[in-house]
Amino acid sequence: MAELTYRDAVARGIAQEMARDEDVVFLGEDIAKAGGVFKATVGLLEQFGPLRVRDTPISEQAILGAAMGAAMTGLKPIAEIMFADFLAVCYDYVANEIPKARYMTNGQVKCPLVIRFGGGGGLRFGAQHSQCVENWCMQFPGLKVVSPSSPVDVVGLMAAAVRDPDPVMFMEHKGLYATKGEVPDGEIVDTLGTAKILRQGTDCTIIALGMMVHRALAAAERLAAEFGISAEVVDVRSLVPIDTQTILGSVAKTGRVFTVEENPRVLGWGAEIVSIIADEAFYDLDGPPIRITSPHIPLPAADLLEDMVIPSVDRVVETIRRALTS
Amino acid sequence: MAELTYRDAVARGIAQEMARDEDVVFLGEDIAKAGGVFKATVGLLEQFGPLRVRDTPISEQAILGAAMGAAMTGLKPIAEIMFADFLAVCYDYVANEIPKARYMTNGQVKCPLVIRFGGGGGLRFGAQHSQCVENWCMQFPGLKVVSPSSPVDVVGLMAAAVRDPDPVMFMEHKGLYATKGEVPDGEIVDTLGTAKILRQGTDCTIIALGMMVHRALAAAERLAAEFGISAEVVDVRSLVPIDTQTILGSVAKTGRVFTVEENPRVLGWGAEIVSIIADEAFYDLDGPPIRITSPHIPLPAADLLEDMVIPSVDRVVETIRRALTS
Amino acid sequence: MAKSPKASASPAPVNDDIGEDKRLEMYRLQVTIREAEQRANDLFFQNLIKGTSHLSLGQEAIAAGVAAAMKKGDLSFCTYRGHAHTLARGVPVEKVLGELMGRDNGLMRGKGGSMHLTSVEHGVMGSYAIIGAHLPIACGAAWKAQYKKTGEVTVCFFGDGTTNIGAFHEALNFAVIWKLPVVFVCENNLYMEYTPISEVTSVEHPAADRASANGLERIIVDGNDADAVYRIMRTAFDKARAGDGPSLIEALTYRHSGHSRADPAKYRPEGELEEWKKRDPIKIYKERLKSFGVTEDQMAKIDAEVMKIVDDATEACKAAPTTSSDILFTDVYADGGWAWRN
Amino acid sequence: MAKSPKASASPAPVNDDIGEDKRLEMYRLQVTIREAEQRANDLFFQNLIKGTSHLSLGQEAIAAGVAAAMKKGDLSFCTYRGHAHTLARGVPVEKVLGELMGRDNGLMRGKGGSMHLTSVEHGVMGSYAIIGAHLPIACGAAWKAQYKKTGEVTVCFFGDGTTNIGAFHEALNFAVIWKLPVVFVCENNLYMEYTPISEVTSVEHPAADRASANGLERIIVDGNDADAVYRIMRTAFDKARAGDGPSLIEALTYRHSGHSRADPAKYRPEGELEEWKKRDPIKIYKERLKSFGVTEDQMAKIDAEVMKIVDDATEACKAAPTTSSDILFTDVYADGGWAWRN
Ligand SMILES: Cc1ncc(C[n+]2csc(CCOP(=O)(O)OP(=O)(O)O)c2C)c(N)n1
Ligand SMILES: Cc1ncc(C[n+]2csc(CCOP(=O)(O)OP(=O)(O)O)c2C)c(N)n1
Ligand SMILES: [Mg+2]
Ligand SMILES: [Mg+2]
Repeated sequence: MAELTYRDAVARGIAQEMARDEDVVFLGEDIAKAGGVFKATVGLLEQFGPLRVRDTPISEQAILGAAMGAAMTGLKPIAEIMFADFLAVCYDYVANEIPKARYMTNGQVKCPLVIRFGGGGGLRFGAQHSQCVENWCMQFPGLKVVSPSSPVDVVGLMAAAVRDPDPVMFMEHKGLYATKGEVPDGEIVDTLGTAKILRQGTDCTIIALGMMVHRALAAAERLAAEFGISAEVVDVRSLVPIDTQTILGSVAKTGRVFTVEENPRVLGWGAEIVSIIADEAFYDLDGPPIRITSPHIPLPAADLLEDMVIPSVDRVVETIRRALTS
Repeated sequence: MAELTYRDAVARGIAQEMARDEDVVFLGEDIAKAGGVFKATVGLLEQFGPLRVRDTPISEQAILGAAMGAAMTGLKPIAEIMFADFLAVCYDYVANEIPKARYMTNGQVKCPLVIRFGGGGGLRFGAQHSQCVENWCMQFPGLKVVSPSSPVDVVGLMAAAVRDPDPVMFMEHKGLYATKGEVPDGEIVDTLGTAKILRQGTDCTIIALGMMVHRALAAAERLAAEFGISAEVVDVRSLVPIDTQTILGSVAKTGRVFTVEENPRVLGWGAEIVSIIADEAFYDLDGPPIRITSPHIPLPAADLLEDMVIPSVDRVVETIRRALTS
Repeated sequence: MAKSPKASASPAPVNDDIGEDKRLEMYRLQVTIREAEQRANDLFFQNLIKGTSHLSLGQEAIAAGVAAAMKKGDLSFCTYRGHAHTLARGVPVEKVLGELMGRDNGLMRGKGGSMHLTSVEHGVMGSYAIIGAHLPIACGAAWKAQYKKTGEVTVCFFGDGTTNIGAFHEALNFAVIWKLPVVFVCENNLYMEYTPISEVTSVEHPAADRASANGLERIIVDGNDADAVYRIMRTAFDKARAGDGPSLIEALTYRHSGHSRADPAKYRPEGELEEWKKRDPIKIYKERLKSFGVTEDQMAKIDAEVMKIVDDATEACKAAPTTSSDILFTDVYADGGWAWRN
Repeated sequence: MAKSPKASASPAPVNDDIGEDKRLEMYRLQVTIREAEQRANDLFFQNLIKGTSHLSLGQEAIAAGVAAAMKKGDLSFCTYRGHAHTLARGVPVEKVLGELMGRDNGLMRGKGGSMHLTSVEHGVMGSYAIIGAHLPIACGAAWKAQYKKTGEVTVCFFGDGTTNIGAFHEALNFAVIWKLPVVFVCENNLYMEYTPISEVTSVEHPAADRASANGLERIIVDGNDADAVYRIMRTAFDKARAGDGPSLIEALTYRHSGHSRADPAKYRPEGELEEWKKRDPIKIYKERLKSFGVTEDQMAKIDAEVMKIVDDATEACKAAPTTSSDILFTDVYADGGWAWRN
């Protein structure tokens, strides 16, 4: 057991899989010699050499296109798109090419690959370098979408993503890179499509992802301590496939549900989860399902402004307290 | 009053605005000399000349980028992206540049432009030429998103979009181009952000968009005739801004709500509407809000297969009947 | 503009660098493509093919010349105008027509349609309908060959209009710096959909004049002459297999039909089509074969064989069942199904 | 590689094509950029600037030379490395530092941050943080000038690394075929973020060697020599204003600092920075001015004036309030607010 940063967990997860399978190759901008702009891939070039860990030009379409072509023909590429926001410049591969190839060819073409990228705010990078882009990915049948909230989940979900025969969008949270957590020694392989109940509770269910998981947990502590409200916290981890059983199970128990999302309000992942719950757990609900999100505005750069936008522990506590005590 | 096709209504709407304001310019692939691949822009080159109606190379990034730059500096461009699906190759402008410019510059930069594109299925064009992409657009604060279901709405919403000082995503439905409707003579200007109740009803609310509006109306007729179910049909028309008052008002009256969406299931626009209703009209609901969507698969090309995927009148009738009589 | 091939007066030696067998193969390929696509066109007007389709009538020499220079294991990436390249790699006519007709005997059983023909077993790694998308993808396939040292080469076909989209530029730079075994073949048929390429392009030769921007040689070939295409491809493949990196080839040609089935091609200047029809690749090739001493009878026999294959394929497709709904939900994910939730 | 400028022995005529006033203007601009950015760096280490920031230390001659050749009404499009170009157009130091510090006196009151400096009143139409995005946007601004016959020109700055992204290619072709009055200025500082441009680029000169791919002249200029930059820009602007279309200019330079504040720039070969520092643009320009007879005193006076401006700006920013929350929800939409529903 070692304490690892989320950042180092990325390199460890990739290394674990590259050591296991020489068909795993890794490409992206500044990922090799420089070890990544977030320093999350330090050491991989040295360990696996320049044929397997390759720096690319600033050509995101070429990066994802090449990853797709390599995956179709037998390799298992990991492609880095530095900031999540840059998926927009290579979105055709995310939306049209990679997810649809298998279906359109009636199963002839396979795309086992991982696209990893750093999303999320809190670093004062402004509106184009801070987005949570889960909702840019999860609407395409054929893709899988995960986002870990802790170092151990980074390693385990990375391994699961690389081993998965389908294309996986892997969103790391930039705000978590410096955070630490215990990671067991030896091989770690997690399972896609599984949510985790991180805290048991009886009064309400809080569903969160990425950095918001930590705020949800902190909010739950405060709700318990200050208001006697017992909140269950679900780390959804995998948006596609999504573990609706765990979510619906929790809602059946608590009767109230809150999602905590970093993205701007409209059509974030919470809308899908709330819609599923409203349809399938309607009669379990004791009150409206509520989405706690960033307001529907671009993210400002200045520190104080940014902090007012992204859901804070205070806001989560206050929203839930008000809903449950009114 | 004349009977116009939806296709001709596009040209009429654009012509009305170009005649009014010489700062309105229009660019896109094959839109000038050829009159558009869907023949929706025939005659505009002849009427407004080659300085205002311009053919471009196959360079979608250049098209949207140029539209943005022109809008920022005082023109009011209309840009065509032929098939909605191609927004993926110029998505940076849709996601990062156009919507955020005004906010990031604290109001200095303005982007009054219209991006129009043909979306939707039913033409046997397969998975990459048939998508409804509302949910690729509506999650970005700063954009507006509309999609008309009839010729008169095409003209009126086009005029409203061109006159609007914000960027508007204007989705036309390819499956409707050949449909006809009455369009009054003279100038027509509609209002963004307004839904229309196309049929009054008391038992349930059906919320639809684009081609699905017609299926919803047909389904409502059958529900009335065959099962005595009185369905109210709302054409949502404008997804951003969205007319929640009309929607919530209807739900308050009927107590049951169904969305009819052409897009694959996960995180379609229905998820946002259902989430708003579940939160704000929770106590008005007599049963779960239900989304009727395409299943979450890519769209197959073969005619019989395609017809099984997109929600049919039968499926709408059957889903509602079962929900209301169980 | 490429020059017309010259037919010499007396039979030339059959055993030149190409040889009779290869030439007969290329002849057969061209005729097969021509007849199969004509048939597709007919079926369209009989309303047996729905949706859209993009024919290569007049462009057959490129598909044939390239395919004849390829080996088993080499890979092709095509566009929506990909029937020709798919057939050229040996995919049965029936499977192609079946896909166009949305029948259960189609290459992808109707799930992909005309614009996405794919036959992995023949090395046809897909037909791509979003302009430019497949150039980077082809780089990835070539990367695999390089990494695994398979010696396979990858060919990527695209049109003149495609040279103006960003992915074209990214792919070329990428292929050059990684020295990938990929050959980019631009079929310059003078038009994007309806707009002449010259009206929207900054240089005369949309591909060749951009070669130097990525340190590549400027190569233009007569795309209506299968021999010329075959020769230039052999050179490019040799280079790729030797580890010397990619090539970019611009083949000059013309499509006889409209862009897609809906297009009567009225935008063409009068007489243009007629001029190009004089240089019909099959006509050129017949003369070529004659100059090498191949007889009319030999050719007629091939024509008849091809015709029978196309006729039989047509009948088989008409008789084939439409695809049943049980494949609707298969192969979205690798587990065979479409489950996105539990 | 561009050659070093030669300082001539005796004072040259001051009234050459540039003249003393212009030269003093360019000197002042370069010093202003240098000092303001040094200050930004200091404020960073005092934790008064958060987030990221990208300095142009060592590249000042380009911003200065280009701006000195521009007229009021002409437009600039910059990148995240855009403090220099923003200051060069006359935007007050205080407004720039204020934005970096997230204060209410900032150019955009903290909403945009370091990477998005914009001052429409100065013709600074924005700083763009997604590589390549602004090249097409600059085309649009030039289109407006062409359509409205304003005579304004548009300049678009970008780096060497940007030449490998698709938007670069699309924008160039587009600008050429529409003959737009836009000048593309590539600042080749030898590195993308941390990777040497030569390792990921198919040609030696990432911009200039791609000019011919769009029918443009191959232009390379010493980016550390403000006079050279100024002259080449004058020519390009004259061409643009005459309706003869765009230019693409590659200016060779080097950044003295890391890519962004987080970067110690360890990836550089030893001695490279030192070599380039010998050719520091401000050092070069001081020698140049001296050769024209400008005295040390004259220059020192300018230096002192600039320093005072930067000091005053710093104090003003430190004293300025942080932005208040009341602007959080303004200017998402044109009605001034953020309402996306009723
Ligand atoms: C990104 C994108 N933009 C536009 C289209 C629509 N489109 C389909 S084919 C075509 C013309 C392509 O021209 P070219 O590359 O010359 O190929 P050709 O059809 O002549 O074989 C266009 C514009 C598309 N499929 N994808
Ligand atoms: C589309 C996109 N990809 C990657 C990045 C990350 N990034 C920011 S700056 C940079 C390097 C740019 O290099 P260059 O164009 O030479 O400009 P310089 O920083 O040297 O001025 C990269 C890769 C980005 N901002 N946008
Ligand atoms: Mg063409
Ligand atoms: Mg650089």
